Amino acid sequence: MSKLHTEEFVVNMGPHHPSTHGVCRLMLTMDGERVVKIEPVIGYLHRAIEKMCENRTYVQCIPLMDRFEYVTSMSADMVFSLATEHLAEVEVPERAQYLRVIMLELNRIASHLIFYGVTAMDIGALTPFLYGLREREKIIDLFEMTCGNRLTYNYIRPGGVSKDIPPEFVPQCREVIKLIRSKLIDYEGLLNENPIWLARNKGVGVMPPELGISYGVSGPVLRASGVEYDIRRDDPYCIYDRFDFDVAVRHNGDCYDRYLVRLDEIKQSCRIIEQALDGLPEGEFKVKKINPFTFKPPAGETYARIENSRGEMGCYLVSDGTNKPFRVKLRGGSFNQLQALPYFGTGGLIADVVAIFASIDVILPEVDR
Amino acid sequence: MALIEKVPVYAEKIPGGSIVTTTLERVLSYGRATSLWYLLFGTACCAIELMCTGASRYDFDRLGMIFRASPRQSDLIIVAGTITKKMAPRLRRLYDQMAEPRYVIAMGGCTIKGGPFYYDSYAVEKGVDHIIPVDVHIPGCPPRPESLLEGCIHLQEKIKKQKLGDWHKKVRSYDQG
Amino acid sequence: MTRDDLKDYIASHFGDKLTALDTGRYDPLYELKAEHLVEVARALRDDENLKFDFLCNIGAVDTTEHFEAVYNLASTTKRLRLDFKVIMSHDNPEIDSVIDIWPGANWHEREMWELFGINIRNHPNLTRFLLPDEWDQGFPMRKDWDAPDFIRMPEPET
Amino acid sequence: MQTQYGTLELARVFQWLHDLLVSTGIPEPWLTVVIYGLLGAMMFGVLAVLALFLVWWERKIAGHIQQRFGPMRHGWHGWYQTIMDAIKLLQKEDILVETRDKPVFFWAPVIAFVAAFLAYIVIPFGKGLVVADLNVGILYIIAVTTFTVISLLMAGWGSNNKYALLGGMRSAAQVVSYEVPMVVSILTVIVFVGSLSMVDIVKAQSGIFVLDWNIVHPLGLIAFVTYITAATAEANRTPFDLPEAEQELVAGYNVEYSGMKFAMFFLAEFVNMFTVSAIATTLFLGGWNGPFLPSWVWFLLKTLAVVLLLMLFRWTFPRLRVDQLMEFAWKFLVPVTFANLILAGIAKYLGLYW
Repeated sequence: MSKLHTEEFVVNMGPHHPSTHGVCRLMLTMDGERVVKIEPVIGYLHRAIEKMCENRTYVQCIPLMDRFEYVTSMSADMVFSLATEHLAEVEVPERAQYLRVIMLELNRIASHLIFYGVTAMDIGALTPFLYGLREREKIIDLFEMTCGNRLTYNYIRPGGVSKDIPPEFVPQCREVIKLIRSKLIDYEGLLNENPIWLARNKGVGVMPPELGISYGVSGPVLRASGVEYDIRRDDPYCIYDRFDFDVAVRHNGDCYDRYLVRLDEIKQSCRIIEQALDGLPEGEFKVKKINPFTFKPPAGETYARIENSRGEMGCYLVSDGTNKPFRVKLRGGSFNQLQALPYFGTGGLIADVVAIFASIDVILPEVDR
Repeated sequence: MALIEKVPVYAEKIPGGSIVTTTLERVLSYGRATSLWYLLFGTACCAIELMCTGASRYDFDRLGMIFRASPRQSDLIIVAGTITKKMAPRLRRLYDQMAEPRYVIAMGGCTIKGGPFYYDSYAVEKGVDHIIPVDVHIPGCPPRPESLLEGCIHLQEKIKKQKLGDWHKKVRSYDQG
Repeated sequence: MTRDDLKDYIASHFGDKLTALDTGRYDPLYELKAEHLVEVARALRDDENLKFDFLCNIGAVDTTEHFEAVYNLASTTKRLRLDFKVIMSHDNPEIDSVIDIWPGANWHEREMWELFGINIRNHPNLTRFLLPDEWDQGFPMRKDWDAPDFIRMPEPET
Repeated sequence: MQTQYGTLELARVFQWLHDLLVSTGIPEPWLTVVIYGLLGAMMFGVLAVLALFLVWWERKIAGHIQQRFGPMRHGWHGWYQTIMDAIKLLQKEDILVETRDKPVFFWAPVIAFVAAFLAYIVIPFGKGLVVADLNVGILYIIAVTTFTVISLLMAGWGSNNKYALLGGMRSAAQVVSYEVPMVVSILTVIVFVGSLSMVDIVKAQSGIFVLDWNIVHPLGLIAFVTYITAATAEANRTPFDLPEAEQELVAGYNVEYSGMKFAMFFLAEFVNMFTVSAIATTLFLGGWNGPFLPSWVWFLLKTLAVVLLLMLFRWTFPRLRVDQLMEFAWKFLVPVTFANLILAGIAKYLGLYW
């Protein structure tokens, strides 16, 4: 009997789907349960942030940056302020640098905790989601204490930070770091050796390093494939060269390693925060002479990039001497990761696609801007 | 028209039937109000706040609201996040798929009038009420979990005061008007 | 290999094609003719001691007289960074695709085509993916673009 | 002829009821109809209330595991939350998709609902509290528990939706392949007890409080573990809840169902869970045997303990993939249960059981 003729059918995952983070539609061409082709359809969250930045002053662009990448919005403000400071050659005071590093690392931990919860929920375990968010609430309290808002902080601005930290921030921050370190042991106990978790994640969605680099994938996804490339150490911005931390690297590039790399990164971030808290100097937290309306960086262009929890986040800024940026081009880590997904995500079942999509931790505002 | 709808029509005819309809109405609307199953639908920053409200500190489940994945089984859609012009027809289709006594909470500035994306954005739908009838608007960008819970309680009060068959007129009038 | 050796290395090896633009910034910025793009890009990636294998970003800029496509490169092994730009005419901007050198450029170029109208030669799949499918109001990111329902922010009267 | 029951035994109530009905003098053929009709109605009432309680209990347990409260606002600790859910589901519009397969779509929830109640005819709730003490009790249960898979397949096919179809296929494969280890682990108990009737099985386990239960015997323990694993797969609960895996198939086979049809599926799932635990108690945990409390209280306590175990599974384990599910069933569970059965046979032959 000739080979049974099977017909492929297309299943739409999204744009409304419990496991897509936000609104991303994956058109899966399936042969029975096996996924043959993935075709991401994006654009459902394209809010034209770059066009809006062209009609706002530099300081007015910061709230837009918060909405550009809302899970780690501190890093979005940071990359725009870094680009503006490159152009205007503004020297940020020491205390502001330290505060920025503390806030960036706290935000990275919060983002990885959300990753931990959502990956577990996508693979079926609903409880780690609640545990992850419980720890994140402690970090949100720290942010709320300094910048007043839970999600869009508007804290890091060109020339420094918006407000100084209240006196009780440092002891409570040490408290939170101690709590996170102790809770990490529970998290690892819950999932790391869980046979079902291993069965669902080990050897699934392996991304070869060359494919990653050629597609511009960066961050934990690339480091899980064995490429030791971390912008905080290779191209240090701010004062990251003063802290000693090691880059979390794993070598077989599957979903399980991407999960482990992020847990290691939480530990490294705790180390950095502690060193920053010890070395926090006194002094100014903001350059006084930047007045939001008359701040005119000289004409020119620059590309600033930082290590976000989802890879390299870049901002290409062109200014023509007026108080409004002439052109802003933003680059998020998820943009390239989603572009590379069809090349290492196929071949498995529909459950694998969900596991791989959760492991690369894509969020949609970075992709659609 | 669910079959429970027809009961008050007959009950009115028998003498003293109106007592039955009012108590039945109160029980039915109380039932609708206390168990609002919301649809897992979040587009942007407000979705993260929706997740935090569902988590352990500010718990939705205390109000009897659990999330359902399929629009068929959910009777409340919390539009959390910016609705762009490309997403608008999808939101309308999702709303049409929900079973009849359905309610909408527009969460966040973007769903009320475009929020921070009102000026200079060519791709954002300025306000969700162009697409679907909205019951409760929650301002804030993103609104705090407490204000989201307050909005839900507000919606529950509104449902408790609803007469039977009210929600028919609302949707019909919206589509013609 | 620090920044200044990078400058001399580029000057010595790619002197004729990559002309340095003095912008007073510490990151070197170069200008490149459109026809040399693919050949120089391949050389930059395969050169032994440069190894620019990571394409960070392709940004399109619409200065009202001409279009610019700015390529930001980085090397994962050599800790180097390089940016160069290609100038195109304003009426019908056209550029070669660098997909076979850096496959990651696929979506960046597609976005450039969709939002700026810069035609990308031999790009495998130039279709719309950010704007709604029935979008017919031209290329929104251009400076001279306008639309009926496009509300601009009023100037603050300071 | 009347066996005497203890003071608090419910069976006395049923005896009194039986005598009352007989004394009314309804002619013979109609008397059994009335009696069994009344018993059916009572059984349906008890189980519906139990299902509502289980739904509420699951949400409270899930809440406390996840460091939150679960329903609180509606009644003390939200006790009438599920009743309100039922009232709301009554009012939901019944969406009938045009392209559905009309009879299949309609009958799927009905079969699911009926199948969930069929197994309770033979399950002894307490001393004398069994509807019909068939001497082929276990065989009847094994036959009946596979009914639910027909309803899942019909729901999957009837709603003409890709996700539902995938959910239906998965559930058919899963329940069929977990039927084998479940039956074989039940057989090991039959080998020990020697009779198929449920009442005899429970009687065989009466004696010293715990030591006489089947679970205490090493082979009985293995049979209990394999039975519980296969049973979670039968009841479609995590880690085997692939048919309605929210993340992958949106809502699996009940994607297209809304209002009362969905409520039927929802209640059927919880009644299934109770059935599976009730069978586990009668087979392994000594049914209604227990020192001081009346027999039906012991039965309820043990069954709710097993239900609690199933609920804890749901809120801790991630979900298996379809091929891993099949592999686990055929490559691991089936050989283990057959080996266990052979050992039980040898142990019985050598008299190594108590």
